Amino acid sequence: MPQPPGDPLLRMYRQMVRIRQFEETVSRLFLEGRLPGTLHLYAGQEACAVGVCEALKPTDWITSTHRAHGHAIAKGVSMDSMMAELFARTTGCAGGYGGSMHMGDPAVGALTAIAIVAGNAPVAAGMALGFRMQATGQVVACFTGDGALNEGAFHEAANMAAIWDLPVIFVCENNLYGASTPIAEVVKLERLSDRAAGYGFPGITVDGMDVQAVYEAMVPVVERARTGGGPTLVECLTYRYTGHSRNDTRGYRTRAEEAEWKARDPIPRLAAHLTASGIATEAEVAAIAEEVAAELERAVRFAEESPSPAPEDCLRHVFAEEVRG
Amino acid sequence: MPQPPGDPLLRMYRQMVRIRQFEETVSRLFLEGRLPGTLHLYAGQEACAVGVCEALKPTDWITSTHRAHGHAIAKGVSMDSMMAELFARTTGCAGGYGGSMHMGDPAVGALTAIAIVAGNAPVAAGMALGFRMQATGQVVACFTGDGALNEGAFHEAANMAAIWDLPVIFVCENNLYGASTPIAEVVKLERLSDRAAGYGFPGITVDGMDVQAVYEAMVPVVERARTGGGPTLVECLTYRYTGHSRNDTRGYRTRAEEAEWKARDPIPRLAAHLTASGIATEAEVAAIAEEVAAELERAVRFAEESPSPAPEDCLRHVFAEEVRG
Amino acid sequence: MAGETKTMTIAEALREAIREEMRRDPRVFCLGEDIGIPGGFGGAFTVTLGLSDEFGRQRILDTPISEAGIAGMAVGAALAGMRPIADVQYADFLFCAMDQLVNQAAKMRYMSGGKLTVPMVMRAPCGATTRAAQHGQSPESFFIHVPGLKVACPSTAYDAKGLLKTAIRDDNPVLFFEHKLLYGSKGMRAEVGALSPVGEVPIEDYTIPFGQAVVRREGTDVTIVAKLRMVYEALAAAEALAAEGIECEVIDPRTLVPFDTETVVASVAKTEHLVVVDECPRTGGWAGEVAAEIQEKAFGHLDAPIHRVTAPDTPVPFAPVMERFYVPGRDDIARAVQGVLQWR
Amino acid sequence: MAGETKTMTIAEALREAIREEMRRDPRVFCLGEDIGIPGGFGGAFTVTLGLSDEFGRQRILDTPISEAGIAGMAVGAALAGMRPIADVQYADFLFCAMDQLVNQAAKMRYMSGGKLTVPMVMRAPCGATTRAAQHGQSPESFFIHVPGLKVACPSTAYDAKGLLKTAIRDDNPVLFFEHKLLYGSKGMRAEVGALSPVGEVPIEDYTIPFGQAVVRREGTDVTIVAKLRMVYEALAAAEALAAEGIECEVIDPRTLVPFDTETVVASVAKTEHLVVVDECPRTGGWAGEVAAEIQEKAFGHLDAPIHRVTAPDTPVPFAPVMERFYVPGRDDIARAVQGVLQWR
Ligand SMILES: Cc1ncc(C[n+]2csc(CCOP(=O)(O)OP(=O)(O)O)c2C)c(N)n1
Ligand SMILES: Cc1ncc(C[n+]2csc(CCOP(=O)(O)OP(=O)(O)O)c2C)c(N)n1
Ligand SMILES: [Mg+2]
Ligand SMILES: [Mg+2]
Repeated sequence: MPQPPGDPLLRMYRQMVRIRQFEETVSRLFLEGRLPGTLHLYAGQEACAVGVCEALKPTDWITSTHRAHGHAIAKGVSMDSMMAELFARTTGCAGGYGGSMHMGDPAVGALTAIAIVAGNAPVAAGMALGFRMQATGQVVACFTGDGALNEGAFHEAANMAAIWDLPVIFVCENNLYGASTPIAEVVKLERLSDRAAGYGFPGITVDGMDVQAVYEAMVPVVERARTGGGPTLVECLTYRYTGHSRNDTRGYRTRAEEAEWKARDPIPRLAAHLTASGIATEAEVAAIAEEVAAELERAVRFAEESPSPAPEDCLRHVFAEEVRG
Repeated sequence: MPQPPGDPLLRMYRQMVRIRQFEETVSRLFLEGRLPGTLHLYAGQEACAVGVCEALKPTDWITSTHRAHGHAIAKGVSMDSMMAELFARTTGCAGGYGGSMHMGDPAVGALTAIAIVAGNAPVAAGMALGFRMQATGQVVACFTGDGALNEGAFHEAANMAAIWDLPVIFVCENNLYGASTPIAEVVKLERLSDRAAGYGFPGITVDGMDVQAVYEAMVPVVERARTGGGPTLVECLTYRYTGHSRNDTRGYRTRAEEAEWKARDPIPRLAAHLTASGIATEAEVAAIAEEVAAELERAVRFAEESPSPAPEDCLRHVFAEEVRG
Repeated sequence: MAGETKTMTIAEALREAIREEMRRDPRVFCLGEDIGIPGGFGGAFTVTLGLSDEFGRQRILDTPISEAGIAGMAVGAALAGMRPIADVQYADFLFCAMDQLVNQAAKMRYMSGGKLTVPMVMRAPCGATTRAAQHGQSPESFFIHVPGLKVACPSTAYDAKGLLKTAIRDDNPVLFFEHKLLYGSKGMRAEVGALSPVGEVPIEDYTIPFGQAVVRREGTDVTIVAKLRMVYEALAAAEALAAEGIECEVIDPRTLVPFDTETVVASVAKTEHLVVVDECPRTGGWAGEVAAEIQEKAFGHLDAPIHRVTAPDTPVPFAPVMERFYVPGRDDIARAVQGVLQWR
Repeated sequence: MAGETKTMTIAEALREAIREEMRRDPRVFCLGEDIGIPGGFGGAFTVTLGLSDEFGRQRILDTPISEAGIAGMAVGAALAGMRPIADVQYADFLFCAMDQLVNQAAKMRYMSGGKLTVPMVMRAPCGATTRAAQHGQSPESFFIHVPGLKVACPSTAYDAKGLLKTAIRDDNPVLFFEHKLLYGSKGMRAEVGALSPVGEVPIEDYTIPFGQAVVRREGTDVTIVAKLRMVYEALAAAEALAAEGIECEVIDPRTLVPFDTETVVASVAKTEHLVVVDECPRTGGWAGEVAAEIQEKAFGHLDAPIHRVTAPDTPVPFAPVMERFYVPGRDDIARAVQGVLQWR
């Protein structure tokens, strides 16, 4: 079980800090030209992944998207292996085959992320079906963006999850935009969670900048899924602080809007609560950031010191035979 | 304008009789081994196609499905050309290239039917977009079955129609089954029309065994679409009298259920109204059936006397060049 | 093979394969449209008929009309430890599920660096049967071009059972194509030619390894490679040509991925002539792949260019007279054989 | 060509083609994700940047993330008399729209017996660029196997503008593949080799007919057929080989459907050797189609088997070191050329 132990709120705080610092680190590394590929950063949305995963058991699963880093960290994928993946090393969580958009680790219940928007929805529902058929009691949290709700794959998955009461939770992180496109231009609903009614299961909308709110909303939803009550659509209202991917100058949104959302940053918000309620001192809270910074330094070193795959490793892992024989 | 003139109710009556007799005729021809391919018959659902098409202008369009005969007749495709199509003759409405599942005729606004379930939904929305961009004032009625609502293509089309207020009407003929599958097993809603709310447009449910009810429900819906009000999902509760396709012994439903629905047959129902309200005498009503029977005899003769395509005609009509040159 | 056998159609042989595998392994289950409804069809071509009586409706799972959902559910269930057998009613509908098959099923293992396994089967009935352009395609060729997918194409009842069992036990996603005119509906035997798709099938457990072609007929003059229904047309052509003193060797690859290049090369080394027969449209189809591969591997043996006999580059037409022109037949094959023998 | 020209990248040339066609014909419009949002990207690769300022957001129509919807809307709009230019952000997402492209766009005309016309363009950026398996595919080969679709593959700015205009004016559905590494982002020129994708493009109206290949380099020893980015790798290989006294003829087909077989056959008649280069995976890919076709049409001229240089049968890997192995390069091509010359 890879989640840090201790007080749930402290644990969630640490997880959010880990995600934030991971993103800041890889963003810097990318700008320095040390990382290949592209990045979709999660900074700003930490409360969503962390609140959701805190409500899951370690044996539960998540499925993720192109914006995978936060989900993976929250579910317990090691930052060493994630950093190594971004550096395209054999020690990466996908051995260098996947990169930023395919983060995950089956060992901790984080499915290798699927970067086809909503492509993970039928897969998540299928996993839930598989778990239900084997009566394992596991549930699956399927992370999607707001834009993903308009894909046919989401629709088919949601409907099938509904009719079979599958143990899957659709977590829609509504960060207001799909790439540059405001969600309000492409969905004619006040609340995305209202779409759930069209499938016959509940939808709720929560403050995705408040990790406690997300966690508390998730607990009964997970319980419901686990006990045969079926799926729920959980819309988390949130915001990504940086561009959609590298090279995005965010000309489609205002700096004022960004400032508004950043004023609700989930990390200081929880820090304030931790100190105000006496769960931790300011020093203890500050120490977390420092510990995480050190952890990230180690992760970068680990990644850099790890070997690259051989060119012809490209030919491996197409079929399963190789590892069986 | 190919619709029979005269009193709207009489016209609708005649159209329903034409569909019913067409289906009875081709069913017999098929059993006699005189028609190739397969058939999905429309008998029982006549009030849907006829009520919908009566509310459209001749310049409006419909898109249809594998169960295409009724829609095509209602929109004004000539029965001669439809019969010839079933006989695979060059005079067929698709020149013998399409057959039963691809009935239609652009000349009367009936798009060549699309037999991929829900495959017609994005196409219908796209036609509506095209008409709107050209400010032609035309609307599109997109016929689907109940089962079609679970396809991703329906979802994407419905959402796009919603956000752009497109002049398209989704007419869902809920005949309780998709092939052998009861709709109640595959949709967790009391009324399919409730799915519309998930897209932000209205959904209504009407008695699809009552052509007047369908027509009256459609009039404001068409008006709404034509004047920029956007799409509507119109669920018509109906029943197909025969099997899903040839070789279906209907073991998945009861004879009692069939009898119940047949008791509500839209044709005698309207006949009763016509005579009771003095619109037509019983003799006049009976004459319609006879005229239609004669029309069908002519259609069969026309088809049988029409030439077959040459084998190598198979190579034509792949690209548009041929007819431009 | 020793042991008891039973005369079966391909549909029956497939049903037995599924039944035996479901009995053997609780992780195996079926999902698809209209496959288990009581009083229903047992799938579009009766393959799963009666199985829900034995295994219940949870393991013969009727789905909504949602092909992307079906394929994706199969991927997910496979990842969760099950061994799903999904199906579409007509292979034409695979295009609705293409993202899940091409981008997810085929790639999950690779994208995870070998950590994930997706043991699933997707069954798909293919072939033209006077149902026109959207119910008559043979889309096998698309799937040989998807690294990470295996592709099986049985043409006999014996192969159907043995290959399907192998597919179910394979740890990779397998596309399993079944030809609609070979299922065994009555009257077909006469129509499809020399070899009957109804055959003796062991009632016990057996599997057929992927990647092993079968020589359906030995010959010395021309090699014909054909799959699915075309095997029978090729055999009929070979029969006719034998009367003229031309002896054709007819090879049925049985699986397209992996493909048994060796058997074909060995045959061409003997015959020096190759004709590839396929119901897929010509351009970009499987026949071209075989031609490209064999000309590269057996160039020195070839006495004439490899000839492809395929459907033309058109959609499938409805009119039977046009469809007969569209689908390659024994006469087309015989002409091609004569052509390569007379080449120069 | 006489007349004024301007130096343009491929992205710019495509933008000019769209701009000119939209000015010329009010029926032409664009739809896709993130193509017209004010302050946005102008599509995933800037091709439509600024066009919504001139034409408004109705004609540069931003869609939801709904690829099947986008393709289907294009089919429908085309049927209703418009001439849509749809796009997906990465060619990998075409699989989400496959039913609409394969079953509807390509077949509507045929299924209607020639009554319907579907004049639409579907643009798709392809090619591997260290974005791994779901953002780096080259799925052109799937679409050459769909009767009813045309397929264009420009490799220069001049061709990009001329071919896109032809595509827009064509009355059939056209798949238009653009290679991500050829759009013209800075630094690429050096990387992609001898010919720069930045080139002189007439500012006036011109079109390039489909089905006419271009000989990018004349040679007498070996013919190399290559498309998109591989044209530049082939030219670089030819350059290197020239130093060894081997003269390669490099042919860029420009459109895959229709394909200019004649130009290739004529070249092979001269060189007696053919190498086909393609970034698509090997099995079932376009290179195999070319090999199959040319061995049939030019067998008598060939002095060695046709050699395919393609991506291997794997998904696209992420690690740059593996990706470089995956994508065919000038060295692979040079080795293949030497191989066919030394064959026997
Ligand atoms: C099927 C598909 N279409 C388009 C894309 C390109 N794309 C990647 S992310 C993205 C926006 C996704 O928006 P949303 O679902 O809101 O997630 P967010 O990026 O905001 O987290 C798009 C269009 C894709 N990856 N897959
Ligand atoms: C994409 C797709 N999947 C499956 C089918 C096979 N099929 C044809 S009709 C049908 C049932 C359709 O049900 P519904 O939409 O309710 O229409 P109905 O037949 O009742 O008119 C099915 C599954 C198909 N034609 N297309
Ligand atoms: Mg978003
Ligand atoms: Mg129905």
